[in-house]
Order: sequence, then structure tokens, then C-alpha cells
Amino acid sequence: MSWIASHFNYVVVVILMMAGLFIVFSSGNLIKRMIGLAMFQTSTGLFYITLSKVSGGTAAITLKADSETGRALAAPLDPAYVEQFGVDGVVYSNPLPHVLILTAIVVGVATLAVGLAIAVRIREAYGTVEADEINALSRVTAEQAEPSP
Amino acid sequence: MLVAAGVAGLVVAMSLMIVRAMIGPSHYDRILAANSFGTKTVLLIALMGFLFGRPDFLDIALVYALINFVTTIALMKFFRYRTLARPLGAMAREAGKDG
Amino acid sequence: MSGPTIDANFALNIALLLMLVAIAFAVVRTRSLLAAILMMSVYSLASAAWLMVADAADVAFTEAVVGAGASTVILLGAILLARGEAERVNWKLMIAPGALAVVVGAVLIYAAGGLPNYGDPASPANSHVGRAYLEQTYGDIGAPNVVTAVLASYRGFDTLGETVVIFAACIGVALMLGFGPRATLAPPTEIPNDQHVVLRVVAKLLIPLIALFALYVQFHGDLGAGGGFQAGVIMAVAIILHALVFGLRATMAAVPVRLARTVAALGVVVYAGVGVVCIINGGGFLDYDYLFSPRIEAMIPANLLGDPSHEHHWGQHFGILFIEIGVLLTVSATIVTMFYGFAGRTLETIEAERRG
Amino acid sequence: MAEALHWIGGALILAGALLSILGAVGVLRFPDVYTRIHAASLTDTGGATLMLLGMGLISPLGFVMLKLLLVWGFIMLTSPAAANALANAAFGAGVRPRIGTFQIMGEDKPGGSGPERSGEGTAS
Amino acid sequence: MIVLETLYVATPALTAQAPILAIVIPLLGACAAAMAPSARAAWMISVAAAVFGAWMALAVAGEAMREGVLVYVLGGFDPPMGIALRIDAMGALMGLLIGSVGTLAAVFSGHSLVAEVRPEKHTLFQAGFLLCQAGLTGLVFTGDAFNAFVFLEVSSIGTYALVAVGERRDRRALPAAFNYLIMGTVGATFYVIGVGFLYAATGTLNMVDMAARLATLDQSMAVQAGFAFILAGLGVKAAMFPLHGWLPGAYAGGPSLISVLLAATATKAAIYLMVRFMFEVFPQGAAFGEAFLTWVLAPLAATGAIVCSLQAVFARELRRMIAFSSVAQVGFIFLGVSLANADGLSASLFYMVAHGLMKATMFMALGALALSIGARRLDDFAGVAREAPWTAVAFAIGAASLVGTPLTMGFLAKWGLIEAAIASGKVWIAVVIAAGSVLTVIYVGRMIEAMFFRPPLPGAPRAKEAPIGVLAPLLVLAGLSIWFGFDASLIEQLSQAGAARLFEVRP
Repeated sequence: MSWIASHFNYVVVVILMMAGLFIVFSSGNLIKRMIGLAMFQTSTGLFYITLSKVSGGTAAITLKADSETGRALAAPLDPAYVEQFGVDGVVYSNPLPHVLILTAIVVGVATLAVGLAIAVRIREAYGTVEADEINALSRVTAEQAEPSP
Repeated sequence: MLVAAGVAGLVVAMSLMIVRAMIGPSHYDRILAANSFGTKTVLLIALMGFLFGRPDFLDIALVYALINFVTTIALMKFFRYRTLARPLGAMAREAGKDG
Repeated sequence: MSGPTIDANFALNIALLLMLVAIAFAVVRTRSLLAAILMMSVYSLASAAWLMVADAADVAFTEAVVGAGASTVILLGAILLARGEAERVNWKLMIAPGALAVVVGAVLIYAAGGLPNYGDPASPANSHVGRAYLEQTYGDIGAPNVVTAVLASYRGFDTLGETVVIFAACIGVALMLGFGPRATLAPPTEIPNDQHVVLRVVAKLLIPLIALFALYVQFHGDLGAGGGFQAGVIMAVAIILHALVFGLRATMAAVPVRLARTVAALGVVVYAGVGVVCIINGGGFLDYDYLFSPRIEAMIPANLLGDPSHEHHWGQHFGILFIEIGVLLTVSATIVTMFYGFAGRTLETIEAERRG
Repeated sequence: MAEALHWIGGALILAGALLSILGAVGVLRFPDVYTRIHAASLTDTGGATLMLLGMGLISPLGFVMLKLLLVWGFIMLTSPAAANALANAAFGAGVRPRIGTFQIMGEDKPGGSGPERSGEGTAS
Repeated sequence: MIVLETLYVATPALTAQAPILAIVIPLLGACAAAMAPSARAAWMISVAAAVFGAWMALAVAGEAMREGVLVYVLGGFDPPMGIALRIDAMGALMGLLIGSVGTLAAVFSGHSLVAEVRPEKHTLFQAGFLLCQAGLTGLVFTGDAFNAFVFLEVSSIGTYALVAVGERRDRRALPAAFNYLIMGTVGATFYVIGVGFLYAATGTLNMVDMAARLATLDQSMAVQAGFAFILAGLGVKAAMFPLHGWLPGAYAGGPSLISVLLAATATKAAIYLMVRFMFEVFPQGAAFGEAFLTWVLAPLAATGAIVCSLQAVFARELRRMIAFSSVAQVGFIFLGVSLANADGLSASLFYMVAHGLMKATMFMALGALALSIGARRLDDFAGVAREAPWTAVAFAIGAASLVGTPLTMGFLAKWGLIEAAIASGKVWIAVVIAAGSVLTVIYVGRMIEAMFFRPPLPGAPRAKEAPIGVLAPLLVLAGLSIWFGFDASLIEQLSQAGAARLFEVRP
């Protein structure tokens, strides 16, 4: 398989990550920035899951190889392949990244909620969620604090 | 094979829905597209269960159907509030006193 | 790549990823916040479908309930107060972030050249620890769902941290958007639902069903996809649906703000408490094999789970069960608290505006 | 017998997929929100019914059948309700259906008439 | 010379569980505080949990000194399959710093919160504070790369909101907190990406196992990118020079309690984790690592030390001044690290502790003054020494330590760094440190001059001496800076043992 086919996932995942990162740093709207951050974090999850996929594998919930599903899953695969990479006659995808990304998704939603909560408070305190307007207003506050010499 | 064709058909339909969600023009079109996309995802996931030989994952399709509904209701509700909301500047000033 | 199944898998992989890219660009381009939120919801749905293709059933489950459900509702709550459109950004201000993204992206893509091929069964990631879990879980823990076993037992400490993160978010949102004394005094003027008879009937039917389904997901977690986290979000979604249809006041009367906060803390206490019990019984923290003292373990009937011939790890079974309950409590209470915070804040301000 | 069921099921799934595509084309091409809702909700429920029926015919297991039935029930319950709510919200926000003759194949934008604009206005 | 074992008394059973209890007890305390009926009760829970956490950290430090490396297996599964806590002298030192500053800050919170936070938020605030402490302790104790991310987020997510609560005094705390959240999350996500690359290369998440497997691999692009992303991500959290933008606002805007805890511990924990990745996980002597230390870390650290010192000199708000000074001091610490030898690392560790204590002292003194005057500008603090002599003296001790006055801990710390730089033949680093110190003298001089030698502004609110509940932890902190200036054997033991172990493992 050519490089682009075997690494297609990584390329796409990187594009998604960078789309998120770009939104975070280019947008002046705080809520849009949070959306970008959510996208950035989610696509990191896709990166891990890409690592965990095993060709011909199935979700890591154990099956009996002689059950109907087990036989159906093993049927299209080369027996030698199953023998080498399978566990008890079934090939599974790697469960560890799944666990990590479950945690990361949770962290993501927690960050999103706290960030948006702060954004809502900013909206109430400043009357806007646009970064440049907030900066302008903050500068006013700072000058009130320190009258120019 | 027919299942695979069904999956392909769904993917095509989903792509068309994305186009509608992108071009809008009104937000109701977008909500409609998102909702319909959700229903198709439910079907896609159910079908993938059959295609990849693990039909026991229908639970996930079930959850999708449910979440999709709640999201659509939330969006609908969102519009109800917007129609009632008065100019936002006045509201923020009022809230500022409190916090 | 061998066999038609895998080719279908790979084709779907590519199709869904391309869909994700299209959605991501739509999010980048749009200035309407609502459109961006909708696209993010679609993004979540599509990425969850992709996760199914990549065999990550549990993650797909979570992404569905979190990304498409909880996140969307929270985001909607947040833009209730904000302007619907982001300001147009001067293109000159996009150069630096664009350059940053391009450079970092180029580094990542270049580095990705050193990564194993997609689906490589012999890659280091898939052969060392990951494979060991697959081989040992059934003997160590006895749960068919390896993801649940790793999540709750092998890496249970991570999951404790995850629960604490959610609890921290609960505290953070409550600190920011918590209810002052005035909010409790505000009169309940809910928007009339007169035109939504259909909705109310359907919701009445659905809410108990959803709660039931949450319990199924909860207790089915070590057999199939699912677990405390997903169940917690589903449970919270049931409550959110109630609030959406019957009004926040009615829901707050049934599930008060303070109760939600207490339950969130209680969930962490349950989780950490299981760990401490293990310590008291002479094991390490979260070592479920020490969850029961031998005397209690002897009292558990051997055929509790049917098959008495298989050697059961009762501590592991019950340990996972208990901590998943802790996760359920914290997660559901936190999501509800978040919803209260965002949706309730709006009500509060609208009422303040009405009086003022 | 099982073989025949398999083929019938597959055919139903394919039919459902085609219906979905049809609906999607409708959503893409129809002139206003209400006709699009119409296209989407009809084909969503119809396509779902056909597909789930097809899956039911293929499916060997009892428990899977039950879940399929539940998914179907959910979609049947929620999709029309959501469509109803959506149309209701759109109407409540002042979006009026486009009545009269207009070019179906032409520009997809609302034809400059006030109502749909106002819908956008409230939305943004 | 203090022997660590004499400082704590615990049953062997308790000592064996000390690593996990140091994390879990503050955690459970946070839950209890969130459920507490009153602010007073929450405060008492907070103090009790923090004291217990510090006691356990002390026990961990003693055990780590005795055994070299302390490994605590969680869940009964040995690493790499399970997660293990892994604490050497260096980690124990960080744990001790977090525990002790946390305890003093918890005591201090009793009064400071009343002045700065709305009363109905006190219970939640205490809960968030304890979560932050638990998260930081977990971060420095864990031996698992991904678990470190989880604890990084545990310590961060609550903190963002806690900083934002400072809006009551100054609404700029809100955008500062938001900025902190964005940068912190981007940093954490970079870290996760980096760990993902390393996981792809090694198949494991346990740091020791990872190091063993990396040593056998050639340094592919993936491994190098993994390290680059980990270091960049942690660099954001550690406020490494070009990535420090979030810090001044966050430290200046948050309530004093949070500034005390963050300034003393948060960046240090991130630096500590970076050090572990640089010298423990990444194969030593590898060309890539060397190049990073010499051509990236050292120049950036030097620039940061100078530029941010200058920014501190020209800052007008006192808290902002101290916050900029923190970024400059992070530069000093990294300069020591960039020497890549046991002396430099040990000096850096010592400096971290010294800096943590002095910054905690300074922020706490400002918090004590904020009880009576809600001032921000340097000018507002004119003459406070007359009204609040004890607080001002404590502040001056912290400031003196920051400058590096002899007989304070800061002197030993700076001396150690300069000595290590010269011994490594990198005189320019010693010169940068000296130059930075001169700048420090300038801005610290401005603070001291205003506080002690200027008459109060006419019509300005008069400062009052802080109550004993605030003064006690403040004076203890100041006293520690002095005490360790005379006898730093306790800190030296730990920092030298920690640094020596890292460079003996794989010379």
C-alpha cells in the first residue's frame, strides 16, 4: 500500500487538529475559540484511535471464536494472520487508546463547560465576547488604575 | 454486498446533508440538516454493525436516536428564547450589578 | 488488507474522514456561531461513526452522548447571551495563526511519516501493553469488555482522575454561574408551551424510557459498550429533556441545585471510598481484589452470575460496579449542574431585565 | 430460506438507502424550509423503516431484533416530533412558506421576500 | 542538619500508604468542602485536609530518601499494565513544597476569602483549592505519562474558574482566566499529542518502561516530534519564555489565595515534569536532546530572564510586577536545567523551592494588605510599612530572598546556580543570571522604597495590620526563607539526591 493510503488517517487528523488550532488563535470571538478548542481536542482523540486500529480487528469486547459472530469475523481473514495477531482466534483492535480517549473526551467537555462559563461571565461584565473589544475595555480599566504620568 | 451498497447510499445521503448544513441559508435549514444527518448516522451505525459482524452495537444507534432528538428540541427551544429576548446590552448591564 | 470486509472498512474510513474535513472547513469559514455549533454537532456525529469504523465502540458511545448531546446543549446555553455572529476578523490578523497552524501541521505530517501504517497489527502500540490487556483481562478480571476492564481496573486511577476533572468542572461552572440568593426568589414565568402538545406527550413517554436505558447502559458496561460515564450523561439528558419541555423551574423543584452539587461530590467519594476500603482491607489503593475481606467474599454465592464453574473475581466485579456508580453520580449531577448554570443564568438575567 | 431472507433484507436496505438519497436530494433542492422539512422527515422515517426491516430480516438473533424494534420506535417517535417542533419554531419566528410559482431549479436563496429574512435575523 | 525521619511520626501502615493518601485525602477533603454547610466548616475541612496532605508528603519525602525511589502500585497491577506512583527525592521535594505551601495557604484562606470572594462561593472555592492541591501532588508523584495529563487537568480545570473569581476585585481577571484556559488547554493537548507519538513508538505509557524502550530505538522523527510536543505543551504550563503570555494576567487577577498557590507550585510542577521527560525518559546523550538544551532551552530561558525582568521593572501594578518576575525566575530555573548535569539540576531544584517560598510570601503579604486596602498600583502601597509593619517586613524578607541577599534562601539558590554554570564552563549563563539579578534589585528596590520610605498618599485608604490568622502563615513562610538561608541541608539533601539519581541511572 502506498504511503498516502497507509498514512491517510494521520494526514486528515493533522488537518483537523490544525483547523481547530487555527480557529483558537485566529478568531476574536471567545465562543468560537472554545469551539475551535473542542475541535482540537477531539481530533487528538482521532489520532489515538487511528493508532489503535488493527486490520481485520473488531471492538475489544471478547467473543468466543467458535460462536457465530466469531466465525463470521474470522472468515474473511487469513488463518495465519489470525493465528499470529489474534487472541483466542479473534483479532481485536487495541483497547488501550480507547480508554485514554474516553478520559480525554471527558476532560474536553469539562474544559468546554468551564471556558464557556467564563465567557458568559465576560459577556456580563464587559457586554461583549469579542476579544478586541474586551482588550480595549481592559485598557481603560488599566489606565484608570494607573493614570498616565 | 447489498448491505455494503446500503452503507454507501447512506454515506452519499449524509454528504448531501452536510452540503445543506453548510449553505444554510437559514438556521432552520441547518437544524433540519443536522437532525436528518443524525437519523442517517443512526442507520449507518446500525448497518455497520451488520457489515462488520457485531450487530450487538445497536445500543449506540439507540443512544444516537435519543440524543439527536434531545439536541433538536434544545435547538428549537433556543429559538423560542431568542424571539423573546430583548436587546442584550440592557440585560448585561443589569446582570453586571449582580455579579 | 485482506477480504472484502476490510476494504469496505477502509473505504468507509476514508469517506467519513473526508466528511470530517469538509465539516471542519465549514466551521472555520462560518461566522455565525449557531451554524458553528450545529456543524460541531454534526462533526461529533460523523466522528462517532468513524470511531465505530475504527472499532472504538465505547469511544463512539461517549462521543455521541458528549459531543452531540451535552456539548451542543452547553454551547447553546452559552450563546443565548452572546451575539449570534462573530466579528469579521481582519485577514492580516489571520496570518500569524495561519502560519502557526501550517508550520505545526507540517511538522506533524512529517513526523507522522515515522508512524506505523494504519491498521498495522505489529506496531509497537498494538503489540506491547495493548495486547497484554487483551490476553490477560479475562483471567485477571473476568469482564468481557476489555475497555471497561482497563478503564475501571487496570487504569482505574486514571478514571478516578477523570471523575475528579468532571467534578472540578462542576465546581468551576457553579462558581462562575452559580445561583445567587436572588435567583431563588425570581417568579416562575416559563414560556408557554401551548403549541407543543406533541412534544410534551412524546417527552412524557420518553423520559422514563431514557432513564431506564441509562440504567441498562450502566449495568451492561462490562458486557458490552457502555459504562458509568455514558450512563451518567444519558441520565442527565433525561433531566435536561424534562427541563427543556416542562421548564427549568419545574426541574429545579425536582432536582434542586444544591442536591445536584452534593451528588457530584458524593460520586467522587464513592469512587475514592472504594479505593480506601481496599487499603483498609490490606491491599493497595483501588486493588479490588481486596475490596471484600475473605469472610464477606465467602458469603457471595458462587452462582451469582450463573456459571459457577468459572472462577470469579468478585472483588473485581463489584469494585467495577461500585466505581461505575460513583462515576454515574458525578457525571449526571455535573452535567445537570452545567445545564442549570447556563440555562438558569439566562432565565435569571431575562427576569432581571423584565423587572428593570 | 435464510438465503432468500438475506436477499430480501438486503434489497430492503438498499431501497431504504435509495429513499434516503432521494430525501437528501430533496432537502438540497427544495425551495423553502417547509418543503425541505417535508422531504427530510418523510424519507427519514420511511428510509429508516425500510432499512430496519431489512436488518431485521438479516439478523439471526432475538435480542438484536428487539433493539432494532426499539431503534425504529425511537425514530418513529422522535423524528416526526422533531420535524413538528422545527416547523413550529420556524413558523413562530416568522418564516412563511413560499407560495406561488418560482423557479425550482434556480437559485436556492430565498427570493428576496421579507419573511425568511426575518427568520434569519432572529436566528443570528 | 535536619534528618527528615525525625519530622514525621506515623505508623508503618500509614507510611506505606503515604503516597496515595497525600493525593486522596485532599481530594476527599474537596468533596467534603463542596458539601459543607458553611464557609467556616469548609475552611476547617480545607485546613485539615491540607495539613494531612502535607504530613503525608513529609512521610513520602522521608521514605524516598531512605529507599531512593518509592514505587506505589495502584489497583494491584504492576506497571506497565497498571498505573504506579513513582517518587524519587526530586518528586518528594516537589510534593513537600506543594504540601507545605498548600497548608499555609489554606490557613491564610480563612480571612482572605472573606475579603475577596462572595460568601456563598466559599465552600466551592475551598473545594476547588483542594482539588488543585491534589492535582498538583498527583502530577509530581505519578509515574505514568498519561496519568500525568489527567492530573495536569485536575489541577488546571478548577484553577481556571478560581482565577476568574478574582473578577470581584478586578474584572480583568475574567479575560485573564479565559486566556489561561485557552493556553493551558492548548498546552495540555500538545502534551497529549506528544505522549501519543511516544506511545506509538514504544507501546507503553509508563515512564520507566518508555525510557527503557526508547533507549533501544533509533530516534525516528516520530520520537523527536513526540518530545518536541511534550516539551512545548509543558512549556506553556511552565510559562517558558515565549509561551508565558497567560501568566501575568492570571497571577495578577486571581484572588490572593490562588496566586499564592499557583506562583509557588503550578509552574514548578510543570518544570519538574519537563525535567523528568528530558533526563529520565528521553535517552541521555542523544543528539536531539543535546541540541534542544543548548540551542533552544538555554537561549529562550536567558531571553526570558532578561526581558521579563525588564517588564517587571516597568510594570506599574504591584501584583503584575511580581508575576512578571515569576516568568523571569522560571528563566533562571531553566538556565540551570540546560546545563544538563547533576550540579545544574540540583541548583535548579533548590532554586524552584526557594522561589516557590519567596513568591508565596510576597503574594500572601499582598493578600494580607488587600484585606485593608484594595490597591493595585505600586503607588497605593506607599508607606504601608508604618501601618502594617509585620506584613511589610514579611514582604521585604520575600523580596530580599528574590534579590538574593545573603542570609536568605535566595542567596544560596542564586549562588548555587552561578557556581554550577561556572563549573560547567558556561560563563555566559552566570553572566545572564547576574544581569537578571541586577534588574531584580531595581524592581524590588522600587517596591521596598514605596512601602518603607515613602509617605502614604494623602487621602488613600490606610492599611491595617492583618489579623493573626493571616499573619501567622505569612511569618512562617518568611521564616522558612530565612531558616533555609542559614541551614538548607533539608532541601539540599533532597535536591542533590534527586539530581544525582537522574544522572547516575544512565550516565
